Amino acid sequence: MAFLKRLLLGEQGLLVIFVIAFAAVSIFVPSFITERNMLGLFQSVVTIGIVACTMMFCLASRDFDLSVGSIVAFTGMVAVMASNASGSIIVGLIAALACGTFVGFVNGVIIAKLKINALITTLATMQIVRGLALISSDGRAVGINDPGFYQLALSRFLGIPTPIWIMVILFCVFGFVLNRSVFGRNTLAIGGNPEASRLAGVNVDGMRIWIFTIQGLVCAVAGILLASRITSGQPNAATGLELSAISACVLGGVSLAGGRAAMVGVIVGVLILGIAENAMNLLNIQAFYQYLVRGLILLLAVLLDNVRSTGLGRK
Amino acid sequence: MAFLKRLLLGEQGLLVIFVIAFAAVSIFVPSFITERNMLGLFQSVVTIGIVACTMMFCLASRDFDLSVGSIVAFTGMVAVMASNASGSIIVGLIAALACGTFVGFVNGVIIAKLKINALITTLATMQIVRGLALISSDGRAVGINDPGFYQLALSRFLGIPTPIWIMVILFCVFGFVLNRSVFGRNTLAIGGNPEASRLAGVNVDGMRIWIFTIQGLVCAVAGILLASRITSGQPNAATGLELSAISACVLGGVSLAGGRAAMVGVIVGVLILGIAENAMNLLNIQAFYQYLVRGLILLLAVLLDNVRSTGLGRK
Amino acid sequence: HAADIKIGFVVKQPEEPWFQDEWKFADIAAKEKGFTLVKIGAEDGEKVQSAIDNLGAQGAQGFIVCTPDVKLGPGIVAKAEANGLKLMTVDDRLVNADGTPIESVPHMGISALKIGEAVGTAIADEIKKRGWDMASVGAIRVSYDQLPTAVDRVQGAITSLKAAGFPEANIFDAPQAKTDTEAALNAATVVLNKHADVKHWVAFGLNDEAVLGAVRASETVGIAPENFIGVGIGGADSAINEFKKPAATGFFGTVIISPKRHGYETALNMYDWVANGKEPPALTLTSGELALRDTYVQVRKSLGIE
Amino acid sequence: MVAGSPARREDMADFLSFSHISKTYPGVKALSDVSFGVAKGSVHGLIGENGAGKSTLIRILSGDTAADSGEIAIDGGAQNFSSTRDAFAAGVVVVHQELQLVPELTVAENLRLGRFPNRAGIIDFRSLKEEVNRRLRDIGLTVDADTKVAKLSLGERQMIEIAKAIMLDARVIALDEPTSSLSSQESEVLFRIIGELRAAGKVIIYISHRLDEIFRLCDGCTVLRDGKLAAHHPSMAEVTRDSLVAEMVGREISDIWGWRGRSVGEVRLKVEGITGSKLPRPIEFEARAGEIVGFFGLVGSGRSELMRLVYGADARHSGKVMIDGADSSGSSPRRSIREGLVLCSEDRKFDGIIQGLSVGENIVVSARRHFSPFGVLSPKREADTAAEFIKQLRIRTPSAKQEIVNLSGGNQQKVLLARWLAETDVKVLIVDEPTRGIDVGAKAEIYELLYSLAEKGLAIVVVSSELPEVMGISDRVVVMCEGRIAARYNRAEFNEHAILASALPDRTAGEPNKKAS
Ligand SMILES: Nc1ncnc2c1ncn2[C@@H]1O[C@H](COP(=O)(O)OP(=O)(O)OP(=O)(O)O)[C@@H](O)[C@H]1O
Ligand SMILES: Nc1ncnc2c1ncn2[C@@H]1O[C@H](COP(=O)(O)OP(=O)(O)OP(=O)(O)O)[C@@H](O)[C@H]1O
Ligand SMILES: [Mg+2]
Ligand SMILES: [Mg+2]
Repeated sequence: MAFLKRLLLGEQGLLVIFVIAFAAVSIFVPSFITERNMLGLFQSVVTIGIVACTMMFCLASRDFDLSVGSIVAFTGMVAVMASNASGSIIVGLIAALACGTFVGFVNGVIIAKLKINALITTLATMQIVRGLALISSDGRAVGINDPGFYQLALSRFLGIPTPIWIMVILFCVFGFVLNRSVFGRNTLAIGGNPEASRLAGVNVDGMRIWIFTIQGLVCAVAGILLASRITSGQPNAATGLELSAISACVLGGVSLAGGRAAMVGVIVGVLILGIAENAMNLLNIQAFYQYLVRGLILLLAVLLDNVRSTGLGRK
Repeated sequence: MAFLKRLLLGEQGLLVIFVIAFAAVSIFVPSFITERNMLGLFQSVVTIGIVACTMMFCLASRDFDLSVGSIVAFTGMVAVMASNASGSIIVGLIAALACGTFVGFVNGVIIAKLKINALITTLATMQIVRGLALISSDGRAVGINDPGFYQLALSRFLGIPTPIWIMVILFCVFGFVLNRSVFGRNTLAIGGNPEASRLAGVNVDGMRIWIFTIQGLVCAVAGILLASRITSGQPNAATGLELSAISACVLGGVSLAGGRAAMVGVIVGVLILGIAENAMNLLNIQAFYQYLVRGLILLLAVLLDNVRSTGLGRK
Repeated sequence: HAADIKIGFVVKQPEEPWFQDEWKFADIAAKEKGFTLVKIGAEDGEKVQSAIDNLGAQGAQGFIVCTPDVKLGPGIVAKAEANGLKLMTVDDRLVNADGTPIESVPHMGISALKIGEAVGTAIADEIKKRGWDMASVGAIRVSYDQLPTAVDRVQGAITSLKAAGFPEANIFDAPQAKTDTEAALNAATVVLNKHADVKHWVAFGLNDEAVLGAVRASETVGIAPENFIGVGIGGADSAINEFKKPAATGFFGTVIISPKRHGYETALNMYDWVANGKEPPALTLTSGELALRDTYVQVRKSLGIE
Repeated sequence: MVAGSPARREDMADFLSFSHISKTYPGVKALSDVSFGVAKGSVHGLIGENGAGKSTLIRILSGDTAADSGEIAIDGGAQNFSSTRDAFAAGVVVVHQELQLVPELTVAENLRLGRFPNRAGIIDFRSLKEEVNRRLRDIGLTVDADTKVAKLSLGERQMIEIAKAIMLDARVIALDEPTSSLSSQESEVLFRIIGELRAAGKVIIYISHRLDEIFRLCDGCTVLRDGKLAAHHPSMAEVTRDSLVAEMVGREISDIWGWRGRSVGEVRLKVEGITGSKLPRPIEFEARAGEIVGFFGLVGSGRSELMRLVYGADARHSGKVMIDGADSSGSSPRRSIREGLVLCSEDRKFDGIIQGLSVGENIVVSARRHFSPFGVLSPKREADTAAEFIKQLRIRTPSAKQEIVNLSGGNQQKVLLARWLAETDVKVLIVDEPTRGIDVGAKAEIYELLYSLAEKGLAIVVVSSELPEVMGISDRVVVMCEGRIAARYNRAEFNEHAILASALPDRTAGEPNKKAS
């Protein structure tokens, strides 16, 4: 009993709760724990998982990014269109990464240097970038000429599709950066107290610009993979991604008041959202009831984590 | 020159900038400043204007409400369905107001008492309430049997449609509450320094519950008016309303960090959004470019206000 | 005096290629006749109301609307009257509170149920042609029940599939969280994995993008194109891109609905009504046409697209 | 001067009594079995080392936190406060150690927050303003009731906080280090008010690390040590300064300043003609290797502003800062740190501690760049550094992983000092109110630390509002008044009256050309 309590309330409590929930779903939802379904599940969370990595940094530094969905759609379009125009996939990829990075950089500069509220700035760029995606394609999906592009998403390594590998690598990289690098710790410091961090020699403006720029770059990676998976650039893709990514982060214990974040938490958050969706479809829950269930799961997950932290005396 | 500077940088600077922008639009956009268009413009901002009133309180107390759009849709459905079922419009209205208030109350209790993050809580109730709206109507719009219901929106007083009157009344009421009442000042205090407010004996939990409850009630008013205007209850109505209402508030100088709010600012914010939309349609700007323009206007408006505050040495 | 004539064209989803095309063809009519066309996107009931006010304020004489919801009927009719605007509907027909169509408003459209039936028939025919055993074929219903049109379309497909002897128990629901390809892909993947033993699959849904998602899902789980029949609705670029791919995919065909008549003819009719007082026919129904990999070029030509 | 004679003691029963109060936080026993009583109409001192549990006791009294066990009784009746509202209702108000004001509201609104004069929920602004202006005049504060608190200086805010407490008609008033950000002048005002309150029969609990204040004000005092009651003195007659110190820290401290002579070297910091938005008049000063320069002045005299300009925390309008003869760009704190100039700022809550991070993180936040090759941390070095300073400064924390907000005020201050002591290659160290809220024992250690740093050749600038401290530890004193330097004194010329006189703005004597306006 005491052991159980220690386990649940300990550092890794969220993980333990998650493992229990996962086991429950595996038992009660038929054909959930098959290899095919697991691969499908992981593939379905690739976009949100990748974007959540950098969203975590953004939230931890007390900022907000609503433009991620638009950037994903836009860079997907750019990848496809530049590949088609140049005949080279590499050129397409570079163009997409460059565009994503640029949009992120602009976000960062406006927020850090012009001191405009991040919510409004990214709400504005969200619209502008979506507009660009629509304008550049005249609102239509753009097909990929070179079938080699599909291979990005279809190719496998050790039986696991490349997008999943990329997501896992990004999880590791950003987990390392958060916990083991000056950049990561400074991000948390900025979130905790921006003014004190500045006086302690942290380049707050520079950090914020970097965070948004990397966010843009990572969104471009997600955009490219998405375009490859759906074999076309679609200007309407990834709407609402921002709220999903933020939810995943908050579920994973990232504080919106800044200063608190953990990669394991975010991964768990991403998986909770993915599993909920997956299990509901496996259980054939009617679309309208899925809204209810999704809402309840969100509440329940945060509530559980809350009970845990309170028991821990953290708050 | 000095006079101009004083005017622009003064307390009412936002208003002055707005008046100048308004004059410019009146001159350059044909048939903008006609009585019909003005009435149309005001009617088009009724929903967001009404919701922004209480959203202002919510943001000023350092909270967040994403569920407003769903509540508006849901209460609209309830008003129509209860009217149809009971044959009495009054019963329908009361049912809708009760439902809205209840949802808001639940939001408030979860946030204040269970200490769950407002963003996640309202994201969850946003889904749950939208799900309820869809389930209760099987995803289809519900028509109004009694044509008397339309009169809520069509009737006029002194030549001005009732919904506009209601919006204006709510502006006055909430402006007064914010500046002149204990409730309003306590709201700002909670946002400005929750800890200090608690220690000063402000009932912080109670205040938060009240704020969300009133938000729910006011959303119900907006939902009823909307249902009456569009002569049916629509489960998909008012999606994205939360972001528009928050934008309007932030444009109007409400600080997302809490503690700062002004009714005049919010009204100006609401009008800026409405006028932008209206003028773009009058100018026949293509749909995709409207995204760009909308984004740029948002940025520009906040930037201007920022330059103003900096010039004022406020920040 | 054509230059004085101003006609509005209000659509529910301005980002959708379908409505872009309608607008494009309406623009051609405007250019031919020399009137002004005002294009407004209105995603919900509230936006429609303000769009109509806006048109009234601009001094338009009439407008064509594809409403976000047919139940908005009485409101739109009243608003149009209040602004003194002539009203025609396209694609979706307005209904009264009790659900009966508002006959007084001229309409040009295509029944969602009918398009769906065309999809179902096309799939059933192809199943027979490929010699599959209906009882062992799985069907993916990519659904988006929040949208009434989507419900009607897939309902139509199911009706004609069942009529052709397709067992209802083999139809599996894949609810999209949003109407884009990725959401359909994720939902369809779950269905395919849940029924890993089924060899032959068919898929239908709200539009081309939804069916595309199912096709992509079949590819990721390794179902060969010859074992998959997906039939979409729309026939815009998403589908054409699929047909242009060097090798055939599971995206078998699409029911093309022509935005040309819907855009061009309605605009012309409205112009005639305003300029010459010639009232348009109360109801015009157009039809969709099935296009396959080999035939889509001719079909598009015959429908006047391109 | 305290008004009136020591309180009459007609009622010898304790008006306010604590019995067997215990409180445990995870890893910390903040209070264990504390019992004592205070009589009506008296001022009672509460003293002890940093982290001894003084603030915790006061928080329990105010209903902010609940004790694990034990009981508080007022006027014989047991009280069980579950919120600060209950405490108000029972006539208890507390001025907390950390300022509890809402910056966006006006002075008047802050003063009556939670208790606005209203009719049916509508605030009566006229009477609010009248009442507040009258009260402010009473306590000698010249701020307008309609000013936003955000615009006030720290000292002014502290006075507002005190005013907030005395505006309530309380029976028990507890003041937690009220003078820590007040100048001596303002402190006088406070002492006068406390005298009046005592005469009116209130019970006042007074927490301070300044023992002279305790002796001057208090009728009795209680010493806490490690959460336990170390001594209780109903009357001050029997205690001496040294005995109190011994009770607090468990050893004798004979000379708290312990100043010792040093050889002074080359000029390390030279500031020339510096101006900024709040300091329009150019200012120059310098500090040499091995020298400790004290900056004294009244609240709002501009010392903190000046140091922020030197550090690059605020934008300079003009002027130069030279470090070891080289022009320092001073464009940002980051650059200054790299050039060997560091500033430990005065407002620990606003721009000092980084909330949400641990004690260890707060210590190494700046210094870690020295042992993070390619931006990759070395957790061991960080842990070692943190442990070293926790030990050296005797920071009371269960572990380096404890969140900084859970530390007592004085211990937070020590963490901030540790942050800058951990920096290597420092040439100039500026500390703004370094001993604010720090206990006597720790103060002596910090002074000792400053001397040893100076002996290593650092130039040290100490800003302080405590005149004895400035005179006790500085080699040279610079006095600021109304945004300019009013006077400079060498250690040989130190004279309390002269220094105070030059800090006062409108003095007629000693200065021939009296400053206009
Ligand atoms: N919320 C908390 N969580 C954990 N520990 C706490 C908390 N609050 C106080 N403590 C611990 O309780 C002890 C007593 O703290 P307290 O603030 O009462 O000290 P203090 O006597 O006021 O010291 P100072 O003179 O530095 O203000 C300290 O060790 C502190 O770290
Ligand atoms: N946030 C602020 N906004 C406006 N004025 C301020 C602010 N902070 C300080 N001031 C003003 O700037 C002047 C200089 O204040 P500063 O804090 O530098 O003085 P100081 O000598 O360090 O005194 P203190 O002991 O209060 O820190 C004062 O007149 C003060 O009122
Ligand atoms: Mg304390
Ligand atoms: Mg100072």
